[in-house]
Amino acid sequence: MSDMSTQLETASKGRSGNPILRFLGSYVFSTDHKIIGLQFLFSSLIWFAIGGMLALAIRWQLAFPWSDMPIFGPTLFASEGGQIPGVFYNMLFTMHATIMIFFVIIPILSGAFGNYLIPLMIGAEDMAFPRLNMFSYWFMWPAFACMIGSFFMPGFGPTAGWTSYPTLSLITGDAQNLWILGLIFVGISSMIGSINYMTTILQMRAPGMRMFRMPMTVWALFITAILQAFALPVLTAALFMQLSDRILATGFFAPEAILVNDTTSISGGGEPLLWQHLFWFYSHPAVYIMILPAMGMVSDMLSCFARKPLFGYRPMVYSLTAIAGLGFVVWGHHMFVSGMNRILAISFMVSTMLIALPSGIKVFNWLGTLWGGRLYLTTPMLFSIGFVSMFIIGGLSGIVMAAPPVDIQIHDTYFIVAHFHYVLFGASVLGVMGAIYFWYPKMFGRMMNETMGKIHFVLTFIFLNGTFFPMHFLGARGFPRRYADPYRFEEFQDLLPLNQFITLCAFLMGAAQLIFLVNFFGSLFWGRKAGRNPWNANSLEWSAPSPPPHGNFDFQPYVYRGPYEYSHPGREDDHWPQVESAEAPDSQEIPSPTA
Amino acid sequence: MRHVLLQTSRLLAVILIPAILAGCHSSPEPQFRFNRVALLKQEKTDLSEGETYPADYQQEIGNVLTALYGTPDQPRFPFPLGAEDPGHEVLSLENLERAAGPVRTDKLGRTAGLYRELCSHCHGITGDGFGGTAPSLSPYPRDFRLGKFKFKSTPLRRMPTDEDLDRIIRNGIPGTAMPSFRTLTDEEVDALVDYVKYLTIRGQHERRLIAELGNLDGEPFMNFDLLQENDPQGQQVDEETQAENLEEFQAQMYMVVGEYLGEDILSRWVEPEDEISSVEMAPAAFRLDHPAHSNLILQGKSLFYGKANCVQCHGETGLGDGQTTNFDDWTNDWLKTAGVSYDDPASYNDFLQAGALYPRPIIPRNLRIPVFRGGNLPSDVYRRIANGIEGTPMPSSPTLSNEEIWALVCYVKSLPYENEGLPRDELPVNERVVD
Amino acid sequence: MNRFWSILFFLVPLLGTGTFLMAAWGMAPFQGAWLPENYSVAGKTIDHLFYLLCWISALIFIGTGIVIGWVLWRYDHRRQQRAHYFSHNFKLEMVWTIIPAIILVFIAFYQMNAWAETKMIRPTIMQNGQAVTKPPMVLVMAKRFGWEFHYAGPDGLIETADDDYIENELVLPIDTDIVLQLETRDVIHSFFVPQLRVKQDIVPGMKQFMWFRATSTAEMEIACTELCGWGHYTMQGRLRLVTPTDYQAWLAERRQRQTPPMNPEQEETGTDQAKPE
Amino acid sequence: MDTMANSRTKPEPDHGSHGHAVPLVYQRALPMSPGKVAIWLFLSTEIMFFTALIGTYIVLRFGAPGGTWPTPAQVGVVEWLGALNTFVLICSSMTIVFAYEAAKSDRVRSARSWLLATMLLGLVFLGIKGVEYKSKYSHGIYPRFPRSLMHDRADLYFVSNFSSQLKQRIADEEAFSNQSPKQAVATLERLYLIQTGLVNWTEKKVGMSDDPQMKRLALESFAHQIHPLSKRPDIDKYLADEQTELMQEQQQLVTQQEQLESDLATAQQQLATLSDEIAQLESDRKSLVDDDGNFPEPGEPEQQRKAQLESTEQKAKSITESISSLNQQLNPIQRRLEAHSAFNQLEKGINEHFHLKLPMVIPSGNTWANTYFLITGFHALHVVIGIIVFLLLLPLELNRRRAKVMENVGLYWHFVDIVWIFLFPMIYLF
Repeated sequence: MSDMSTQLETASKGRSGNPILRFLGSYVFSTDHKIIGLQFLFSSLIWFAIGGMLALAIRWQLAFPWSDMPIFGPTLFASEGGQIPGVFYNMLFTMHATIMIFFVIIPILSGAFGNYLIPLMIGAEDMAFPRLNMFSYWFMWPAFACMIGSFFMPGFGPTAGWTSYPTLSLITGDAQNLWILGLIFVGISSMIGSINYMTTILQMRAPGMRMFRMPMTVWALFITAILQAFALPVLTAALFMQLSDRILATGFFAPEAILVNDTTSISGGGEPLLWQHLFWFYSHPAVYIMILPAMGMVSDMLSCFARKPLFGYRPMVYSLTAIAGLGFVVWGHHMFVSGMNRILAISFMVSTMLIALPSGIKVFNWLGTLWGGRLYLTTPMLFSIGFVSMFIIGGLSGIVMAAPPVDIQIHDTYFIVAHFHYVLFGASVLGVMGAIYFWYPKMFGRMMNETMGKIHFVLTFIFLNGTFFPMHFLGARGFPRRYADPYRFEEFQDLLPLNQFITLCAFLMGAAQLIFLVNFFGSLFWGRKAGRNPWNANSLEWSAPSPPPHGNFDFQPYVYRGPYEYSHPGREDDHWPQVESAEAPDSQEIPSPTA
Repeated sequence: MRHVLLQTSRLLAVILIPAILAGCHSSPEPQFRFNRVALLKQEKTDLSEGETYPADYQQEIGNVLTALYGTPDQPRFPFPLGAEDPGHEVLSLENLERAAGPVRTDKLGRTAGLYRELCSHCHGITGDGFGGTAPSLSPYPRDFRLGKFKFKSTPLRRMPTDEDLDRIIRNGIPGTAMPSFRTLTDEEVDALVDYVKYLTIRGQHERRLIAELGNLDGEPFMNFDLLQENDPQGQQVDEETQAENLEEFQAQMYMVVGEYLGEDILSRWVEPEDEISSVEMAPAAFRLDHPAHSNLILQGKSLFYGKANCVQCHGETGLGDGQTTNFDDWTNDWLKTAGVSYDDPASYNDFLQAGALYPRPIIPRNLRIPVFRGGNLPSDVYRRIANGIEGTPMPSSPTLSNEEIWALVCYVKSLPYENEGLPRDELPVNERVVD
Repeated sequence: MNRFWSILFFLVPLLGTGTFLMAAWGMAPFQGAWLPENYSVAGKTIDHLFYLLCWISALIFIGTGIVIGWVLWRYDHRRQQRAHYFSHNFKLEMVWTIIPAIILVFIAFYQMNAWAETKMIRPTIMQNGQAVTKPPMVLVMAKRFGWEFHYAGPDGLIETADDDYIENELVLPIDTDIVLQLETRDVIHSFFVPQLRVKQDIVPGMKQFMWFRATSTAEMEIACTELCGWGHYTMQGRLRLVTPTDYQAWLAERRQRQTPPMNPEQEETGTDQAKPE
Repeated sequence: MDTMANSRTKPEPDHGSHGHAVPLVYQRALPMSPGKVAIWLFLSTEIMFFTALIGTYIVLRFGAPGGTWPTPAQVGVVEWLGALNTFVLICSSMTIVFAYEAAKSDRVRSARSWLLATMLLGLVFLGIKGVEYKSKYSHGIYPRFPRSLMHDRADLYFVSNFSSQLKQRIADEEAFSNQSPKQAVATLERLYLIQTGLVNWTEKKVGMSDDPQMKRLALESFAHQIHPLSKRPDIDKYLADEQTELMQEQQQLVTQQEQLESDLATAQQQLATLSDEIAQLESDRKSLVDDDGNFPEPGEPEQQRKAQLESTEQKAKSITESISSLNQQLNPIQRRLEAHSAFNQLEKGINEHFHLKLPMVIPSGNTWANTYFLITGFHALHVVIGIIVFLLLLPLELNRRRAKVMENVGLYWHFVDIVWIFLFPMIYLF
């Protein structure tokens, strides 16, 4: 921590005497990939808290419908006895999803860890375009402003769901415009970022760092960047069209005339289903954008703490690629009952079944990595194993839903909610948590508290299952999602106690995150000092100082081997850093600096 | 870095701690909203420009109403004549309690707090049509306080029957945001009907009190101080004065409850069933299979364009585009009476501030869509034509004969399915059949 | 401590499968939290598929769970002196690629018939010795926030002047191929009856058809499962499945009501369309 | 091969001094500068962006109802202008290559002039685009809130919207005519004629008629008169038939009217004579005043005449009534006939002939306009961005060192060109 600030202060010394300008230069408008990564990390964690609060509000309403809601009730609806209106509930889940997806998971994975880790792991001093990198963070701020602003628009915010299906999204309040603008800004930010990542990974690897010597994290981030770069423009185009439908009444997504309460709102000649296709063409790959980097980081952590090479490194890379490739042709499985051509549904079903295959291979390879290892169950390791375990559940329920006839019953019910929360929270967020525990010493030069970390893990793990597992049963029963008050339906009334149990677990899970908060900020000051390589890991970043100075490396890194040479039989040490030379580096691979 | 973090955490603490503290106490008990629009309108009629009634007048009306009607959580009803009061036929306290109050989630069969659960989102806790969702709805939710109901079986300016309210709750109003609550039990619907009537009567009474403000001369409607045993100086009042005070109080109460409420408002709510307008016998040609059926439609058509002059509002096309500048009575109530013009939003800004909804013209029904707000049975349509629709420009039609009305019913019901002149397969643009 | 983690992770498949079985058998506290009772012919196939997938999933789930638990138990750093150094095993990888592939292909093909029957092959009737698709019986008009069910009048066709519509109440005969035509007035809605295992989104500008065959009389609720606005949760309809004779009687009664009073005795005060049966 | 070392040595202004002593060396996957890699990647994301837009166009075009899609002529698209634009862009692609080559060989001035030429060609492209947009705008073909001028079908909703917009226009025009009456009168007259002779007539016709074929022809002929899309013999025939029929009817009515008027004249004459006679009789009677000042009772003839007078008055009144009702019948017919003679012969339709900008019918016209403006608009935006980049480059020394930037900009410009080469046939030719 203090190491870092001194480093950075020396780095910026002499440029400007004004301390405010110096501060702005080094922390706010910094072009250093590490500072940008941390900026992404902190803003995502703040949004995580906001998104979590929204989730708890949703759970409150489902457990105690229309009762006095804490915080929101007395501050916003005191005259209604603290009872929220139905439209507010729609805002809650819309914003929960939007925030969690576009402001938490995607930025924390590719923004925070992508920025922080890519140059360090491939032995570069910074990103290929540091200033572009800064812009990619600062393009998030208009998006933040739009999202925050949308809360204050009439109707409390956008209420059309994160999928924003027309024609509903064309007739909801003006907050929707801000929502769309916000996502367009996120899109620009992600596009700039992903081009930067791809260029950096392709062109700025340390000598000897062949593509197949890159850690899985870098591979995953690379493929994520490809996914983003190719899928996001489609969403951006669709968002522009929706915006023009709303503002100019063009009607790309509206059929001839929509009558809402007898008032003609929009004219068109368009296709509501077209939006769904364009949206899911991005948003299904987005699902992989939200999980692949976590997969990569988990692979690294598992291998490191099992003190054992990653099982099947190349198949892991190929399966990542396969997931990404197939990810572009499975979007239709979100639309089995949408009225889409029903023969097309079959092809989407087949491709969805296919995508289960590489996911399965990854799971088996992780198990293979653990098998025969020497396991150190540190907090990051526990989170990683938790990731694998939760990903199995999420993946299996995914297969159930990929069958169109079964999907008829469980589409848009809590089964879906359970499924994607297992993948996004159970897997991605656990992976992110593990990664924070793992790379924290590198980021701040201090270790996080292990005991608190383990308590945090076990509580999160238990309550996460308590929260999301029962949702499978609700879904099988047909309990619809996005209902402010499902108990108006006689057939769902007996599910209230189960929902109250889920809500209890959700609140406890939320409370468990406070431990993480204390641990995170406390360790900044009181954490044990970490050396360069506290985990005895192999990859390049652990050879740099903790925290790394501006420019990352105090030596020219040459890479001699892959990142997973743990417990090599020919070596006493159980790790073998990529930079540690045993013989002279392969001269072919290292271009001369002067050529 | 440390400095930044400390700053940030302080900032977070400043933001979060009040929020958490605010979240820890629960919301205060909700209160009925005062009808400030009516007061403002009264001020504009009674007083000269810029003058207002003193604030304690509003307080006074609030006190009287709370004393008589209780609060949203604990409703009361002032039966002026005690047990024999005809008001008992209008509504029962038992039903009010079932519908009022916060939603009870402890029990599964939530039979209490129905109004708050189902209705107040749109109609508001006060029944003033100003719930949270109201501004985004078109048409606006009904403001009960005027005591006007559109779709009923009684003629204009009569109160609806319980049956009518019951039907609206169960069927909803097609073409509006009013949903159908078909799955409620009979008791629940009864409770809601009574609660709607309670809110209506309370609102009518409130409007009446506001209208009487000009006659007050600073005297309270009901001086509750008269009931005190001590005078304002804290001295015991002698018995004689107490008796006088009591008498005076009773006189005040007689005026407010007996006259304003009992005679002027409540009496109209008793037995509205007696007023139900009859639906006369239909001609035999009304049957679809009758050979003269198409003639009846033709007759309806010529009436539509001719004698009945439906085209004036519903338009030559029947699309409801004849006139688009009228307002309904709920808007006219303040828009017209206070002499404000619609074209100039600045002129009624004070009304909007007081809680009036932005005025929207009332659009005549598009008759080419098979949506009938007051019900689609022939007898429903018959009543709409014969009785008109309360609170809207739709007039009653005393000049039309029974057969003519039936002919119109016949024509209006056939209009949505009338071929507009294009072959059927070409009709709905962009409509693709999936099978 | 490793034992603790080992047991914790082993509990995941154990409790997971356990609760699934409890829910399937309707044991407390999960009574009722499972597939609702099925009332349609196609529903049987769907349920069968669901159970099959659940069983396959459970097997994989337990298998992987056991492996995780065992690994944590056995390969603790205090028991294991040094990790085994191996980075791949071609045969093993082929096995765990090919076997899941076979299972997935099996699943893919196994369900195609069910999909075709529920969503692609519309019931037919014989007309002039030719099989033609059955015309829809009821036009379901979805709107914010409710359902209109337009029944064909005496002419037997929907979308004609003699149509009769009811808000939020659908009555259908059992043991008959029922075809519904779905349309919406404003935004996307979705017609969902859990007990019949039917769901179909209704998109503006499109006509959708849905068909099923109910097996026994019952009363159930219709839900909308595509977000349609602030009152999404209020789109509650009632579906009554009755015997064909009752259905005919009910239809006749509806038609009776559509006919206005033709003589003074028949006249009724107010519309009693609203009265519950 | 010039390596990263090259770009290393150039200090980044934001970097400041580095924490390490040696500049790092890298190995590259591709033999080009990171900038070029990035521009290629950026262009591939752009391809996805335009794929989405073009995909939308394809879906909406081939999903249009009944295969309707406006021909270029119907929406005023001029093929040769598009072809010219294509030529301009291809030329500009060439000039940017010349500029790059010049910069690479350090011919700074030549590079600058080629770049300037490219920029000018870009501006020419935008200019032509602007001319095209303007012609669309002046024809009323553009997305507009809340409803476009274009309707997809000639139906009652079209008539209704037309009517309300016409009313608005008349109100505006009336307000305007108070200021400068002379100019407005002719327009106003025309608008009144459209209102009575076309809109009200069609509304009534469609509302009252029972023959679906008739209704359809009435609606279509109305739309045709406003904005004809192609030659329609059936409509011409319908209009001609209607005209002859109406003329006959008018003739009949006029004869009837004349008859009635002559009747009225007779009646009035009768009335005059009768009242004269009555007056005569009365004065006669009054001359017979007796001593008490009483007149005698009116005699039989006088009473008879008075009754006659009354009945004749009744008759005259009824005749007047029927005349006025006849007038009411006659009036719309006359207006309709006036409209016929005023508007039937217009080749381009009322809208264009009088520059009225009233609603018109172009099947799938809305969707066409939406996609057209969306796609060409985004393409034009890319051209604008390119021109801005050229503007930024122009003041710089375009030497060998800047050739790399020139190359990247050139790649971008080629991409913009290629997109247009896809768009041109898509929009102008097919």
